[in-house]
Amino acid sequence: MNIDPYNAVVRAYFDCPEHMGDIGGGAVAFFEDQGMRIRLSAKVVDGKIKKLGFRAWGCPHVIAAAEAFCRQFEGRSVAELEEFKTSQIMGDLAVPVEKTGRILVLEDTVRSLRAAIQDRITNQAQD
Amino acid sequence: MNIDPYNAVVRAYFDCPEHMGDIGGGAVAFFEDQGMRIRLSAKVVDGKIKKLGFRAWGCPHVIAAAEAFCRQFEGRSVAELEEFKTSQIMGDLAVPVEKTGRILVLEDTVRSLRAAIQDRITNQAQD
Amino acid sequence: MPGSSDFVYMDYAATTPLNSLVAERMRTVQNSACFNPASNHIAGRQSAKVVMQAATELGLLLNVSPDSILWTSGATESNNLAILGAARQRAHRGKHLITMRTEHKAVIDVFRALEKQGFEVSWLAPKPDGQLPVERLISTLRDDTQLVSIMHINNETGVIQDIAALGAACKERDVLFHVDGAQAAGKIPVDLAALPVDLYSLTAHKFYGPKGVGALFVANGTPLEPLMFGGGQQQRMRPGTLPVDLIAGLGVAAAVATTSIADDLAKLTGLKGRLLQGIQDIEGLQVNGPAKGGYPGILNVGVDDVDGESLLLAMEPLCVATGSACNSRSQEPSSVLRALGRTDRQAQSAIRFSLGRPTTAADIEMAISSYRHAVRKLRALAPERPA
Amino acid sequence: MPGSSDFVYMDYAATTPLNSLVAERMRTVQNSACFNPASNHIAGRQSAKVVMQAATELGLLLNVSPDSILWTSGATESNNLAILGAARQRAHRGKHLITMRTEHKAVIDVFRALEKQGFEVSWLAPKPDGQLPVERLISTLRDDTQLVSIMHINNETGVIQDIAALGAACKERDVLFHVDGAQAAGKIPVDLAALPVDLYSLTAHKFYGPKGVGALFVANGTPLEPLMFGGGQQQRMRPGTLPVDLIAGLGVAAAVATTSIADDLAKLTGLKGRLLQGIQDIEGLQVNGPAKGGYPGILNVGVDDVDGESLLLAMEPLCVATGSACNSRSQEPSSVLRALGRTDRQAQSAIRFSLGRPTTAADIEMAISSYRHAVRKLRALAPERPA
Ligand SMILES: Cc1ncc(COP(=O)(O)O)c(C=O)c1O
Ligand SMILES: Cc1ncc(COP(=O)(O)O)c(C=O)c1O
Repeated sequence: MNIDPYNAVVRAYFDCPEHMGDIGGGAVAFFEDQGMRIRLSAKVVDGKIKKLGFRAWGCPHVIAAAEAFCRQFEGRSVAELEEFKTSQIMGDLAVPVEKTGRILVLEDTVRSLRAAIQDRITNQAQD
Repeated sequence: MNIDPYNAVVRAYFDCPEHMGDIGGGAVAFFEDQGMRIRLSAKVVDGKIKKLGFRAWGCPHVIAAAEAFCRQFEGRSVAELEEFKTSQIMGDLAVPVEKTGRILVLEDTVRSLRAAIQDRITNQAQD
Repeated sequence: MPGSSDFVYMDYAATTPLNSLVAERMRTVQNSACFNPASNHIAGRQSAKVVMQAATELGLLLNVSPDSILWTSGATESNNLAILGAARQRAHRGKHLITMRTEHKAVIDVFRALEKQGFEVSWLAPKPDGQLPVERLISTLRDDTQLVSIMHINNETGVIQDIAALGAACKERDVLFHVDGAQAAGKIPVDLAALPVDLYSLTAHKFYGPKGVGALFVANGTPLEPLMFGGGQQQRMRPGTLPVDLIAGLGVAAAVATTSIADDLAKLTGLKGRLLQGIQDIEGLQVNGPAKGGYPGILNVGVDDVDGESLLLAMEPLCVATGSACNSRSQEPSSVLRALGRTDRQAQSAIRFSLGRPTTAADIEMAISSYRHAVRKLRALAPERPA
Repeated sequence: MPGSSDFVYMDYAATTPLNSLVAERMRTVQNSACFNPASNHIAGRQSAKVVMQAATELGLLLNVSPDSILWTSGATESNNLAILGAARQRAHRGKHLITMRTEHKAVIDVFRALEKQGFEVSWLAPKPDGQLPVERLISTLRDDTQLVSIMHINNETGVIQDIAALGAACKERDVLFHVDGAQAAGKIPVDLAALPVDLYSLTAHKFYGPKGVGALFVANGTPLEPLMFGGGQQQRMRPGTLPVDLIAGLGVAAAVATTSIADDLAKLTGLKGRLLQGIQDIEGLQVNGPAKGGYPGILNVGVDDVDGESLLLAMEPLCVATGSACNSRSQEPSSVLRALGRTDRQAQSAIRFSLGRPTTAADIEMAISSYRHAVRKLRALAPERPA
């Protein structure tokens, strides 16, 4: 019997999702799958992620995972986004295996965010 | 659920079987059936049952039934023995139906006692 | 109520705390007469008396003879014994069975098991308010129908079925009628002398009795194949040492219910009214279940664009249920709400508030603000779909 | 002990009173954490923790993982689930089953039911002392044998079977081995990590835990067909709301047993010795069961020329059992004693004294004089057969 389905990290992130919101004018990615919806937005300056924001529709693990992603990558370089894997978040949040699919929606959204950032950089370069 | 299998009469007769014993020199009847054994003995004077005694091997209802018989017929006439039926004792002792067969052993023993008394009277008349 | 310092409990349809008279009686029995009632000695007979008294008390609640009551471990067992027992016992006569899609798992899964064993089951759908029209039953009855099982009060929505009419339809065709009364017994008046019901399941812990004990009412010795075999207890229908103290507790819970059902219902009606009033202006709120009528201890609501699991967490420390209370940890959307025509997403947002005898007006106000806050929070979190 | 003013209780093999720590823990749980452990809210999780703790406590008693424990309503259900469940699950592999003639009704009647359903059962006879020689089992095992069920301690005679040897014989042939441990768990050391046992049944009320709860140890997820269907509780093997307080009580009873079995056995050995010594000079006295060894909480004796039912009444207010305690009201001579070679009449005179933790030396003296008096009285009543 799995007594508490949410560990302390999930509870903290769910209670206070500090990165909830949209970063105006930044790169935006949206993904919907398995009944989950995630939107990520980022402000990038000189190859560095200055700010990350998220919105999410889903279970507490999905919401906490999005918040965890934002906390992890704010301040890091865009290049580092390549390294993003859900495995660490799955571990930190003790996500039950049957929810793996849902957390992978976050991976898809992050990939899509990377592409959006790349797009903007390319576009800006073309400006 | 039949809570107490023994009513107050059964308990009283089983606890104090006043007629337990053998009446020396009287008419005697013994019957064995269904794993029950009953012996009745009687002292008869002038067609009247002066004394009755019993011994019994069996469940509490059988023992109490034998005692009940003795109490009922002591002091009555031999002729009245003809009237003996277990039905009244079955009722007085609230004997469960599944024990009917056992109580009928008493009926058989009483019949045999009547015969024994008759025998003795005939024999005595012939003396 | 117990534990109230840590949380506010509003899941009385899942289980209820012990009534204090029930707890007291159980303690008395444990200290004096908790032996084997099948034993032929003084201690056993004292225990047998306790069991008989409980049967009398339950008999009064349901208006049936104490002899028609079988003790079980709960409604799950009662349902299994009634349904498997009747179906197997009558299998040679015919293999058609009827039940509803909105039944509890402890009925649905039994019929599923019977389907695998060669029985044919008709799964009736209710109207969107949860009610089963008697005509749907009548038109489904066949010559080879052996058993109909319909629940009295639905555990998720509180809808109350018309047991009198449904039972009458069964009687006309000489079909056995089983009712899962787990949510009704001790909570609304149930007169089994007046209702055409052959088998009626109940469980003590839904009406302030102990967990681990239930009963099955069996009319006129309706023959059933036992689920279990063993000692001669309970006419071989359900062997095992009787849990005398639990049975005594069930009896007292029944006795308390007999005198308090009317007051309970009046109070719950008021509380449910206030709860609904306090949240009904929330945009997109849907009431799952009957708009009017229904059991006042249950209010099931959904809202658009909110995930039920997150809603539950956001409402802590309020204890309510999503989906079926009996298995709230499964993430599947409630099959009951799906059968009422809700989409998966709507069903997934459903929250069941269930109120009980200890529920206070303050609990209701707390629930209202907690629900409003949680919906607001989750909606704020949710992304719009991109245009 | 409870109720001692009215009677002297010496029927601990039938059922035991609650240990005071057990009662206390149950009360605490009832007042704080007696909700539905399957519910995903604070109250539910508090209850789930209680259940896990109990599983840990029972796991320690039996030296098994808490995950291998299924909660049931008692040993009758555990036996039924194990035997019906394993036989039905493995029916396609073969239909031969083995058990003993001296099993409890909750095993015998299950195998009888399986015989009616097309299984073939070999009914092994013990030696006159009640022991089953392992060779008898080995020579009965066949290629199509699926399940062997042998009880650990016999409830009527106290004989202890050699579970290690019997289990090893089963393992060699890859046959499932079920043990009815209702009279052993909590009463003698049982190390299921060391014993080659697949399924082990127990019930709390035989070792000072509550009635209405038991357990089935299931090794390595041995597949079983469930007896009942319903919610997803307990991996679908046994649905129904868990009786959290009863389970907690079972846990504490297990914890108490873990520390007190050695003392219990030492004390019982002394008391049983004195009891036997006090009656063994009665003419025609037979000890039913092993002359030496065996569980010291049980002494079963018969005498010639005395009816068991009358003996029981003559000994009131001493509470002892005739025949099988689980169904003492039936008048049939014990099939267990018949299997040990006793005649009907001998079996019918059998009395089982069963001693427990609360039994005192004074109780034993009372039992001795009560038995002597009753035998004397009934022998005086019995007629000689005419010459
Ligand atoms: C309608 C209904 N039927 C059956 C049950 C099963 O009851 P129990 O868990 O006591 O066996 C429940 C509750 O769990 C219920 O609500
Ligand atoms: C050996 C044995 N097995 C099974 C049982 C059945 O236990 P319960 O009545 O608790 O189901 C008992 C006692 O009644 C027993 O002595």
